[in-house]
Amino acid sequence: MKSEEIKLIDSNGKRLDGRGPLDLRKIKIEAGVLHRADGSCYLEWGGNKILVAVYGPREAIPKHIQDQVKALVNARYNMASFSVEDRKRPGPDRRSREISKVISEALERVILTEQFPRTTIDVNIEVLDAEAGTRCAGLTAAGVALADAGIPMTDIPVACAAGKIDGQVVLDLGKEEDNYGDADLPVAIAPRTDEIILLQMDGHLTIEEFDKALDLAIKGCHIISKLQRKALLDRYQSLIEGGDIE
Amino acid sequence: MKSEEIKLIDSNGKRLDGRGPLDLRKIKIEAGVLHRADGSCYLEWGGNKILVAVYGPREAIPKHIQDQVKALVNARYNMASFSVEDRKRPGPDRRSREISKVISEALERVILTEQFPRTTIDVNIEVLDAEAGTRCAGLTAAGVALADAGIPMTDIPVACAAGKIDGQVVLDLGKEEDNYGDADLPVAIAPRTDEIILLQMDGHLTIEEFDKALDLAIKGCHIISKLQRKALLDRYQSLIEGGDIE
Amino acid sequence: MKSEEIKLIDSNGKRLDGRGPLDLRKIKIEAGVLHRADGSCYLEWGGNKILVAVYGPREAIPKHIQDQVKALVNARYNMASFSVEDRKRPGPDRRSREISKVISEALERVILTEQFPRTTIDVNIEVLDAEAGTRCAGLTAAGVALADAGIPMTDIPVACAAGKIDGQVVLDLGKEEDNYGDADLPVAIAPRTDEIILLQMDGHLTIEEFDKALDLAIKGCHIISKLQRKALLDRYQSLIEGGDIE
Amino acid sequence: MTIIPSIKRDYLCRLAEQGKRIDGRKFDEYRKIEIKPNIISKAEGSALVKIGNTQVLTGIKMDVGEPYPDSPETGVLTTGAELVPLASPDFEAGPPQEDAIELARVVDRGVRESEVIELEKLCIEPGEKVWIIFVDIHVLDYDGNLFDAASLASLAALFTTKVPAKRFDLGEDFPLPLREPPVSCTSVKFNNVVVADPCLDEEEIAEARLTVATDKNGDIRAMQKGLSGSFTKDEIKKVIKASINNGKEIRKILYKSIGK
Amino acid sequence: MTIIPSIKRDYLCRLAEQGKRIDGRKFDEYRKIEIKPNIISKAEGSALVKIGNTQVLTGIKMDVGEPYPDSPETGVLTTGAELVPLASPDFEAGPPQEDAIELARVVDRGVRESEVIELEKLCIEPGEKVWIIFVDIHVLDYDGNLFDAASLASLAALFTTKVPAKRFDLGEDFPLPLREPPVSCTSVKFNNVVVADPCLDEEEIAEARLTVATDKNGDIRAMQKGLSGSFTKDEIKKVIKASINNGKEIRKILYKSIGK
Amino acid sequence: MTIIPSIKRDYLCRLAEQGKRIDGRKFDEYRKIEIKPNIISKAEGSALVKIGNTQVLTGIKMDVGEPYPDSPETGVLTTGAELVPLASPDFEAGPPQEDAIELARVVDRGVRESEVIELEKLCIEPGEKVWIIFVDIHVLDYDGNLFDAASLASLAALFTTKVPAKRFDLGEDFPLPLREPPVSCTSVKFNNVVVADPCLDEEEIAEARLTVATDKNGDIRAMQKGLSGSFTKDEIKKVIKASINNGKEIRKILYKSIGK
Repeated sequence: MKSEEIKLIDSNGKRLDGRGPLDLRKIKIEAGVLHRADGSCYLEWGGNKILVAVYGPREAIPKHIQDQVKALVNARYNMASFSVEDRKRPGPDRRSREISKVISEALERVILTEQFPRTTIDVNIEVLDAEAGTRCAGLTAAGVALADAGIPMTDIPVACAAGKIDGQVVLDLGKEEDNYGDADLPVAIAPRTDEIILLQMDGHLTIEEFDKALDLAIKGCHIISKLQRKALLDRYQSLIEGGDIE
Repeated sequence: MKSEEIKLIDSNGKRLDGRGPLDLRKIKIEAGVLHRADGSCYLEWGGNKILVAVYGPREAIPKHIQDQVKALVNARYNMASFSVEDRKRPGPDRRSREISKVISEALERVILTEQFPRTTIDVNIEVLDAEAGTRCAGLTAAGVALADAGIPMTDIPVACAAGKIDGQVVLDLGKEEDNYGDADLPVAIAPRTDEIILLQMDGHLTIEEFDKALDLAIKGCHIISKLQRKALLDRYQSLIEGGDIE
Repeated sequence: MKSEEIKLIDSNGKRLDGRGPLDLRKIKIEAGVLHRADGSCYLEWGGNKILVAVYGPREAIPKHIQDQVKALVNARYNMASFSVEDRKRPGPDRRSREISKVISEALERVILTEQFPRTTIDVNIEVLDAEAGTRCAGLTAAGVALADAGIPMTDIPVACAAGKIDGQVVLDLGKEEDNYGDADLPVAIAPRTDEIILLQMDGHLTIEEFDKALDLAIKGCHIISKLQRKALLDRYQSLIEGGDIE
Repeated sequence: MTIIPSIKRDYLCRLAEQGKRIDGRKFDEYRKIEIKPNIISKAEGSALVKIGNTQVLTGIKMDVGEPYPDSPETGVLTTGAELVPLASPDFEAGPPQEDAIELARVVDRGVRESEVIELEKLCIEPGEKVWIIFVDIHVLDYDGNLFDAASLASLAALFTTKVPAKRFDLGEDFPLPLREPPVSCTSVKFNNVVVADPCLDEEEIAEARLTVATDKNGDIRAMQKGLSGSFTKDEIKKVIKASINNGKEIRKILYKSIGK
Repeated sequence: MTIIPSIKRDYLCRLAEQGKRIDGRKFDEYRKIEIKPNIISKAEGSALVKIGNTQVLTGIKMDVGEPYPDSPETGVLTTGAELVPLASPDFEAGPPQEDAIELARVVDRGVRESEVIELEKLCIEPGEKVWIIFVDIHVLDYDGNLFDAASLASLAALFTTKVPAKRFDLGEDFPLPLREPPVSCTSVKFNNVVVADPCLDEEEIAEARLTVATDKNGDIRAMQKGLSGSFTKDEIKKVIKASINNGKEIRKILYKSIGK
Repeated sequence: MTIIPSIKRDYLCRLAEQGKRIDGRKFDEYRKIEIKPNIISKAEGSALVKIGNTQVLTGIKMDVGEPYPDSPETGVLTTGAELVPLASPDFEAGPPQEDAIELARVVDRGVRESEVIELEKLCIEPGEKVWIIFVDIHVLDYDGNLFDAASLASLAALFTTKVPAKRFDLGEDFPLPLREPPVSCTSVKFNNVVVADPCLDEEEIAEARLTVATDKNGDIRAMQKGLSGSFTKDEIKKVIKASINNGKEIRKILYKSIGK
């Protein structure tokens, strides 16, 4: 994270991709895109393309991993080997295992796991094309896929990052901003209550900047939350029109 | 598979090792060569040296892999690290795992697996010295070892390849023929019915050539089938003479 | 093991670190140094620093590894990656797995395993700083940690090596002596009976030299056995003074 | 076999005896095939193939590396397949299992043995540096017939691939040099019936599987028999014939999708 | 949750309602911290940190190797953590699990993103040879708050590290070039109470965890939230404030231990 | 211990009390030893050893590679053992377990520490290129005493090994340069009896095992005690003596098999 010579905000306050400081990248969300999964979501966020499938609740196997009082939430964040500039070896690396862990923990907060003891709810997050902010994009898509699967939740979780570039707090860092910016703050919330369920920070922020960035990230979450709900509504309507639901 | 400058058939119709187009390499089969195994076979086929041990039917472990209605057939094709020109790292690679799979499937066809629910029949195929055609040699030896172990089968499976070299369909490719030939067609059959239980093809064959090659491979299978039966008969006689069977 | 030009014993009979042929390196033993473990020991032996924790007897998991008539003794010798000159990759290598095996077998001899069927007794040996003779140091520390954990034993096992350098049989090889000496003979005994529970030898010894070396190693064991007992006594006294035992 | 599959089996067999399939197709008929080329921006080439509900995405990455010692002047091809748990409740995370390995190897041989890629044109410095091609098959939704979907996605992805010479300071990017590809067609047999392009329900009760890759001349370029059932010689000939016919149609769809 | 933990939970919660903790500390109070630097002779640097009963040993090894292609003139940092079964009845032998990976990555980011090590001074030959630093975290006794203990042990170990130039025929040994480090402070939340430096009993019933690394100016340099509970904005601000305060004290202990 | 082994144990112990063994041998007597050298054409050297029903095949492969940094002018020896499931109903597929590792390491040390191979003659270019020797032990039929069978097969295989210089364009092939080898003899103890060359039945009830490698002068070159029983000093001396005697006989068989 160095701001070196690269100018990330121009004299008109525009960022490299033309966005203003408070603008999100373009986001497109579609629910129910897979045949086999119990719930699914396809999400594009800037250059990110994410596919999520939810399976479950289903019996946890082997038995000794079962929790007698609640469902296990098992998110698996995986990058396709062709999703990044330099080919990634298939299989989990340390970064993806950490992301899987923090996303699993965040999702567990909103899922009513006590309703399904001894089961597992598997949330498979595939990053097909990656460009800064995949963990927020993945968690956001997971929220939609869980709702599409009919998993009971207290809220639909949503994530967005804020950050600092060229000394200024901005929303939703893009690729160069992530590489050369001063700080990145991915945040996930339960939007009804603004409870914070995921939070990480790298870089350098004063307390004042942190407060500003946190507020901004939460604001971003609320915008995206509306897109999630719209995608689910569209899905519901297409099911009604298709006659799958009366 | 390129025929380039190398001449695989000379003007007299002789192949590099002096064989005619319809000749097999030299094959030697011996049953019952191991002390611990329930059944075993040592087979030499050209430069190939193969040892097969059969264990089972025995309880499949862990229990969750058991099939309630039939035995699992678990062939494991393994190349000794010194069996090839450039030392092979010990342990299964992708090639040997694929071969293990297709051989397991072929053997399952002839074994009366329904007689032994919840068990596994393990067929360990060790390639000690390798020279073209190890999967056919391994399956053929496995057939003998299964019979030696007294595993009930509808038939003793047998395998042989045909191929195309210098534009001509021939039987049982040797090393250079495999490397520089035009096509290789390994085939395994149940010889009583000529049912085809294993079939793979690499290279380039017209439909007419394929028909000819398939017929030739099946012909080869029948020749080898006789050698299998002779090896088992020899084994049986030596047991009688040794007093192990009355 | 080459004696080449390096002179390991000088004209006064002194070794590189000033010891005489029958001298041990400096040894320091402390019992009960860890909070979580059921028993523990910290041991310094020359430049070696070893920490051992004992857990158990506790139920062996998964169940299918349980022995119905006795406890499993599971010693795990592990070198910290920073304990050697060239960083060691974390995790067990073939050397540490062999050492774990021979130490487990030696400890099993003295532990009254029949008293705890279906359980495991885990002996975790961490080499934090390594300098010749870690297997003897590890086994010796394990003996103290087992006693500290209250595991019933017929005896407190103890280990010491003898060896041959510059043609002479000496006690407890140091680093250069191990690298350039003629032979190394690590020995572990049950000191009450002088039963030999671990024995390995590398190098070149005549029968006479072997007899001498074995006697010397056993002598070393008895010296160290006293240090083990003193460490346990100190631990017991501190517990009494601390009021943990009445 | 538990009760539900056995009922399904009976149902499919009864249908078959009446000459019918569960989704109304004829025995030798494929489901609808869709190819979306070039959809992954980070990849050098990519294609998503749908055959009915089955979806497979292949991405191509390229790198510069050493050639194999025994072919110092040819590029290197590496094919992998991941049956990620996204695609089916029965796929598990972890290293590739037998099914994924067989899938990758069959696709690999289809490309390699038919010399679809002109690997000899991918040498940068003999014995030192060649182009390495990674074909990564990502199964997204599994409703049967992965062999054909993976093979078709991989071919389409190769045909969209640009060699990223510029990124490696090796001149201008150029399209991957390719030859005419063979097209794979898979059939399965159950209850003495042979059907092309099995859906998942059919695969679940299949006794034997046969994949035949044919070129535009109708010649055979690769075959792979699978599963623990057997074929008669006549059945194999029938499958070959159907594969040639279906291969022609699929080749048209492939060419159209890549603008050829 | 079996019966014993549930009783313990009730007990800790009742204490917390009275403003008390199980070991008598105040909510924002740390246990006693001890740092023993430079105790492993084979390591280039090392430190043992005790926070209460928790003990973590970090050892630093250095080697000469290739830089990453995208930063040809900077040294390479590699951080690993092993939760060896020595330290807890619940740790198992084998490759690092999620907990160990998160621990190593949080320590790594704390060092890397704050640029504690002047990696740009560790280039030997641009693009060819740089110093590689291995930070290996060895947990010896686990009684809660591994994040702070591991982070502090790693910083202290780095500050004792001598670059072994002589061993590699690269001139005289020299101290690892370092900048001012941020200090990590961790709090957990249970039953709507937030406490700093959780002991194991508190960790076992914690709903959410927050680690905040602050520098000597009181700026935030890294954060990591963990566990399946949530924080409100106000709770986060409170944790940050406590982390700045405790960070100052811990920084003093660190500096004293390394004679700075 | 289930009922059958316990009956077998009683039977073997009762026999032993009468000075007898299950197969009629004397306590210090070996089973029949057969050595078939040079049976694998793809290997640089090979030998099959039978001791009674136990069969072990060792193959030697050689390659050219880099020396270890601390011995730039000597060849590299690598020894591996596979207990393939072919050889026993109790061997499982997968990476080597403790038993296979101990077996390989004991054979390796026997060859390495006794300097059987003149590794210093296997340098091609100091610090750059040396010969690498792979000794791969393949157990084919397991009826006890793998240590001796594996060690003998490996020695015999080494004595048949030709360094494949021609294949690597390094001149003419030449025999691997070797010194006089030590010969390993193994005994086990049960019920206070010590027997040489245990068959499987004896191994299954053995309490302690001792392998002693001796050279032609009767000096000791390596020892390895195994299993969870103990030996007295006297028992050890007795085993050594028997090992020297048996070693002489086995050495003759070895020399004869390799035409020396």
